[in-house]
Amino acid sequence: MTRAALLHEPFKNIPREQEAFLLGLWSFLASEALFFGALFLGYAVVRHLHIAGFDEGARHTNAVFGTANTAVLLTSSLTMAVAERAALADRARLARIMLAATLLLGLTFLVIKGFEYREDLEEHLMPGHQFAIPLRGAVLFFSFYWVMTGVHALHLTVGLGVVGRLFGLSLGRRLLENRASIQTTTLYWHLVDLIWVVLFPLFYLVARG
Amino acid sequence: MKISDRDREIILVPVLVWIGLMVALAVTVTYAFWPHAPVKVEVALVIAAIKAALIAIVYMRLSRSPPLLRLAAVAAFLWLLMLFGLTFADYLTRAPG
Amino acid sequence: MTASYLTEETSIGSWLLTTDHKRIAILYALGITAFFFLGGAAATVIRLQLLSPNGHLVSAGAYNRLFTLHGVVMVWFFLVPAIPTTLGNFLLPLMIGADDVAFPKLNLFSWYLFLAGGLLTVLSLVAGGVDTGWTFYTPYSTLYSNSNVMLAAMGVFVVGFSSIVTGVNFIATVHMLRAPGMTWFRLPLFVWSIYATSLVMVLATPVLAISLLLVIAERVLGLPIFDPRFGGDPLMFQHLFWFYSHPAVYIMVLPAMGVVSEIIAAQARRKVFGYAFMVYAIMGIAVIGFLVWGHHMFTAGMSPYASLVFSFLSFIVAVPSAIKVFNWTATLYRGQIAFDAPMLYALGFLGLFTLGGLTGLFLASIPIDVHVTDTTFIVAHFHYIMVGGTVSAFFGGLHFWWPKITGRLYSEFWARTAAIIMFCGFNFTFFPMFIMGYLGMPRRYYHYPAQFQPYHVMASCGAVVLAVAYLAPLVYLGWSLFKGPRAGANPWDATGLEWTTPSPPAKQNFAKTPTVTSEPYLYHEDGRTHGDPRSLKPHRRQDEPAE
Amino acid sequence: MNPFSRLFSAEASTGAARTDAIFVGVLAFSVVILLVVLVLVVGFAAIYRRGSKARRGDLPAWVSREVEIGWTAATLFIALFIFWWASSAQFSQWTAPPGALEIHVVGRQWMWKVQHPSGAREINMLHAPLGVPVRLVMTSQDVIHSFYVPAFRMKQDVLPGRYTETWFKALRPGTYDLYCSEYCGLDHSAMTGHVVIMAPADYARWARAQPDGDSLATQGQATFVSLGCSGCHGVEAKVAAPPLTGVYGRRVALADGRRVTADETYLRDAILDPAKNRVAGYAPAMPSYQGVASEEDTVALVAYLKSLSAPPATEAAR
Ligand code: HEA
Ligand code: HEA
Ligand code: HEC
Ligand code: CUA
Ligand SMILES: [Cu+2]
Repeated sequence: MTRAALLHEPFKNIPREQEAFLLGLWSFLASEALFFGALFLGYAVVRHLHIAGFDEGARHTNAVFGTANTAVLLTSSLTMAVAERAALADRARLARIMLAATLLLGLTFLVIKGFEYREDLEEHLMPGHQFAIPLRGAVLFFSFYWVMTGVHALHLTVGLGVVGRLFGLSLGRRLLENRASIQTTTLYWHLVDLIWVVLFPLFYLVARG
Repeated sequence: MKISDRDREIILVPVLVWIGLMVALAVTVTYAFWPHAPVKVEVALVIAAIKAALIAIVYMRLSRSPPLLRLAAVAAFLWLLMLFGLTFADYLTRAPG
Repeated sequence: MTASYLTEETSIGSWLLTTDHKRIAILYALGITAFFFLGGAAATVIRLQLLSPNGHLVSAGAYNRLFTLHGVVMVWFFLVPAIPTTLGNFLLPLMIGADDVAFPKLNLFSWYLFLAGGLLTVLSLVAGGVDTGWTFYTPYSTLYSNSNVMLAAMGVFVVGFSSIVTGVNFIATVHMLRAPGMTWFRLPLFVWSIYATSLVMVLATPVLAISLLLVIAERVLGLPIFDPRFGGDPLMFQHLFWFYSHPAVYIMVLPAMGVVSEIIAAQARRKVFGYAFMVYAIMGIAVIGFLVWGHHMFTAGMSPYASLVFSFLSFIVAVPSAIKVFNWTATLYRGQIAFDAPMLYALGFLGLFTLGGLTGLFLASIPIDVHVTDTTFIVAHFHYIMVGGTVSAFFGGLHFWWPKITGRLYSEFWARTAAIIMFCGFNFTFFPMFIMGYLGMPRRYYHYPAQFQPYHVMASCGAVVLAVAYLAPLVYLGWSLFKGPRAGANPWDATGLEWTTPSPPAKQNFAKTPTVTSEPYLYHEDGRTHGDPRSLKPHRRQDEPAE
Repeated sequence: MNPFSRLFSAEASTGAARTDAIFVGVLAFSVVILLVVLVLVVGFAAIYRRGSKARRGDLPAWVSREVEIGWTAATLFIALFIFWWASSAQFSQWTAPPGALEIHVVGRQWMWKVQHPSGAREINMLHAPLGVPVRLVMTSQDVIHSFYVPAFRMKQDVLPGRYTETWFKALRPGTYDLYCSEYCGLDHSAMTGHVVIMAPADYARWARAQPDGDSLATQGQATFVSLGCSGCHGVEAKVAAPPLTGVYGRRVALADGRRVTADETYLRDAILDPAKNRVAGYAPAMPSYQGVASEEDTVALVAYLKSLSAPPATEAAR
């Protein structure tokens, strides 16, 4: 397939089409930023109202899991960044390997998160009748914990889907033609990572030591 | 093996940033668990902001993007500021207690 | 004659899988019409129930479900998408000289999202309805309502996502697909207004999504996020909700302003007065509109200082609207004004929007709002802008571009008659609500004190007139589809690239990409003639086909 | 009475006249603006109808950017003026004057419960004296309601989990409508009642005649013992808990370094959500009474605690 065949209606030239994809994606990322921003706002407001309970709650999350996951996700951003740069420089093999690494790291994140969720459930950290921490506000902390990490994990799963698609293309040796997909997928993956970077201190670090 | 300019761009830059991110992670975790350290929340948030900025600027290529794309990023930031600013205009000025 | 976008392919599949922005516009139009009449049917029952102070046409629970359904459907499934997804979808590429929107497949996807959201909402209706009001206030919606809050909230969540996708698509389109020479300050104001609307959609809608998601999480997972018993703050929901829903009112009015600008310029044959200021005003409304949401919460228990700030900003946001009203008025000055149906609708918009907007100033004044909030005064305020304003403009635009969209001319007589009836019926329905609102009639009341009955009776009678006026276009526009005379390419003799294409346009909008060399609205040449009627185009639209 | 005969319902409080004055002022502005716009639109439409003989041609020189800037500035000025006028009137009146009579209101689906300082209780009725500022301290047991008395132009949402307050000073004796104006479920429109304004002496007589007997503070004192508060806060208590004499209005230093004034909300939180404001210098031993003390108990407790501050705020008005 030639490059020209990749030009889609209604565009007249490829660079413009590329930029349109990037602009579209960045607009979407701005939207995502407000999506999570609203959750962060909720967290900030409720913490402001219940500092003691929030901090008590924050001491019950497992910082080992949290830190490990942060490292995993940051590394996945590295592999994704390399994959993108390699693909854009026509180095298909390197790109393929890096995409595979990204997929693996993303899955690792979900697995670790799964173990963490299991532990949380065993410790009765799911709000409900048996909730473990009596202090007022702690249950709100954990409400936000579940919603925000859950929504993040959902985004990550979508990310795995689109990265997986690229990986599929790379297996079929059709990766390099899809420059727009490569770039937009990378941006999305990084955003999911970026959001975790902000989530991490809020849920694992604020009340330690 | 000598590092070509291309490899530098493809691998070296991302790896350097990754090292920076990991160092930041180590620092923030250490500081958080340091007994009785002051201004913990603030430090954690500042480091998070630095990490986020690294990702946005290098990995997401804001440093080299057309102005239009940067504008989208800036817009997101400004709108978040409005959301937080005016909501806290309420919460921070409510009657004490 | 070459095949138009309507006739090129005719199978059902060619419609349901189309990526042509013009066909997608038609698909949206069908959905939106259905929802408008669904919402209108609910309004009809509401008005019937309110004929008597303690009538029992429906039960209290059913009444609550009816106004919730009415609000939810009218806002999210009719008015928010109304102009952007129909006229916007159809005209945006045509007006900027492009062959389609930036992401045609995404555009279709967006319609399916709309459909899915709509189905969920209809499902919630079938399953027994929702009774929270369109505002979904917690803790009622989370802890106390026994209705299908979850389904409805999910419906709105999904349709919100459709909004975001459409917004992203339009932003990329306006930035990337303008024809050569189509600079920013040559864009028709309708394009500007759709662009501003898209920005608002993209940046505000996610916050609505979160507020609904949190409600769902609380109902389904039992996370006590807004639960006061656990220290949750119900006001936080209101902040999140209005952070979206105030900007959303500008999603609903900005496109209408765009439509009206086009119609007034074309019918007055005059360049829009103060084009640049109109552009600044549009963008100003879109941005400042994000800063005023707290004016819905003056009595909600918010800090008085915050009330002060929000009140101040609400007065500021009124200024760009004022600029627009004055500029439309000034555009008429020294024009060659015709009064075809679109113009009647546009003038109706102008009057009713001004009245509705001015009552917004009452509400932005804290002491007055304390008295009239949650009374029918509010109901009147927003129906004046949304129904009197935006719906009128929508009808105006529909008539104005009807020949372009369908290739047929409608009956001007019936259209004007309907426009006039609509204007009268509208005022008849909603003006009494201002009065009884100031007298203290609370909104969302199933039974009410007898002293308000005369006003309610008036409103209900007006609603009948209004219903007739809304049903009429269904008839004469439908008739024109089959029997209407064929329209030429440019029946209004208007400027704008969309009029350079045949009516209806071919599937590929422009055989050759147009190049733009001049500003928009160059109607002045007519106006220069010191009122010499001979140099004018015929008074009414040209009815003979162009080719 | 013929409802068409007047636009305004009775102005029965000091606030009502103020609100109406602002309303009339804004109305005047709006009517003028609306008329200007309508006259121009209709005028232009008539003069410049298509084919008329009126002068056309380019706009005269004076119509230019300056006009645009001119009307923008004028609108801004009017807007700011209305803002200033309306808000300054409101802001000076936000809180009740000191020494106001304090009446507690508890809203629930779908009724209003009212507790007077004298201990009198009523449902869907509020008796209040004429000419005396009355401060309403309100909360809800379930969802959000809103306490609305059109004749006073007064409305305040009533929230679960916290106190909100508003006040009025009635000017005319009589019976006025009371509505719930925030949608609260099935019988929202039935959550109505009446406010009865009577001469102060009549009010005192009415209050005394109520069967509930003890004053709210006295009821609170009993609750204080029955819920075990005195076990810690009493004179012989073994637990180190802060003395509560004079607590109302005190500046309290909190464990996390904040300093707050102990108002009703603070006292309420101290009982229902003690973790929110831990007093500096004490063990965090105070248990939460959430679910133990009902809203009415809490109201009584707060009244009792307030009565321990001299001079009792509620006494002055009585
Ligand atoms: C399309 C919809 C739309 C639009 C455009 C607006 C526009 C405005 N609205 Fe409205 N509003 C709603 C829809 C809309 N509103 C809805 C749906 C609700 C109720 C929601 C609910 O509770 O269910 C509501 C409620 C609402 C409230 C809360 C009432 C309450 O619940 O207590 C307030 C308070 O400030 C308000 C104010 C305003 C203002 C100041 C404007 C301004 O933008 C108006 C600006 C326009 C003008 C001012 C007219 C033109 C100007 C001139 C002719 C020049 C003269 C002007 C000056 C001197 C300044 N609106
Ligand atoms: C956004 C757009 C929009 C539109 C277009 C309308 C249109 C109308 N609305 Fe709307 N309304 C809202 C948005 C809108 N409304 C919102 C957001 C609320 C607040 C909800 C809440 O409180 O939560 C509200 C609330 C509301 C109330 C207050 C209910 C209450 O508080 O108790 C009333 C009362 O009269 C009312 C009346 C009407 C009428 C008469 C019309 C008319 O213009 C409608 C005219 C159309 C028709 C009449 C259709 C004609 C079709 C038929 C007649 C077919 C009939 C078929 C059968 C009966 C089978 N509306
Ligand atoms: C188990 C002991 C205990 C009981 C029972 C108890 N308290 Fe307390 N209370 C405390 C302690 C200790 C503090 C100070 C530390 C804190 O703020 O938690 C306190 C603080 C307070 C304060 C804030 C005082 C200040 O100076 O600001 C109030 C008000 C109060 N209690 C009221 C009550 C009421 C009313 C009850 C009964 C419904 C009650 N307490 C029951 C131990 C108790
Ligand atoms: Cu209580 Cu409405
Ligand atoms: Cu608003």
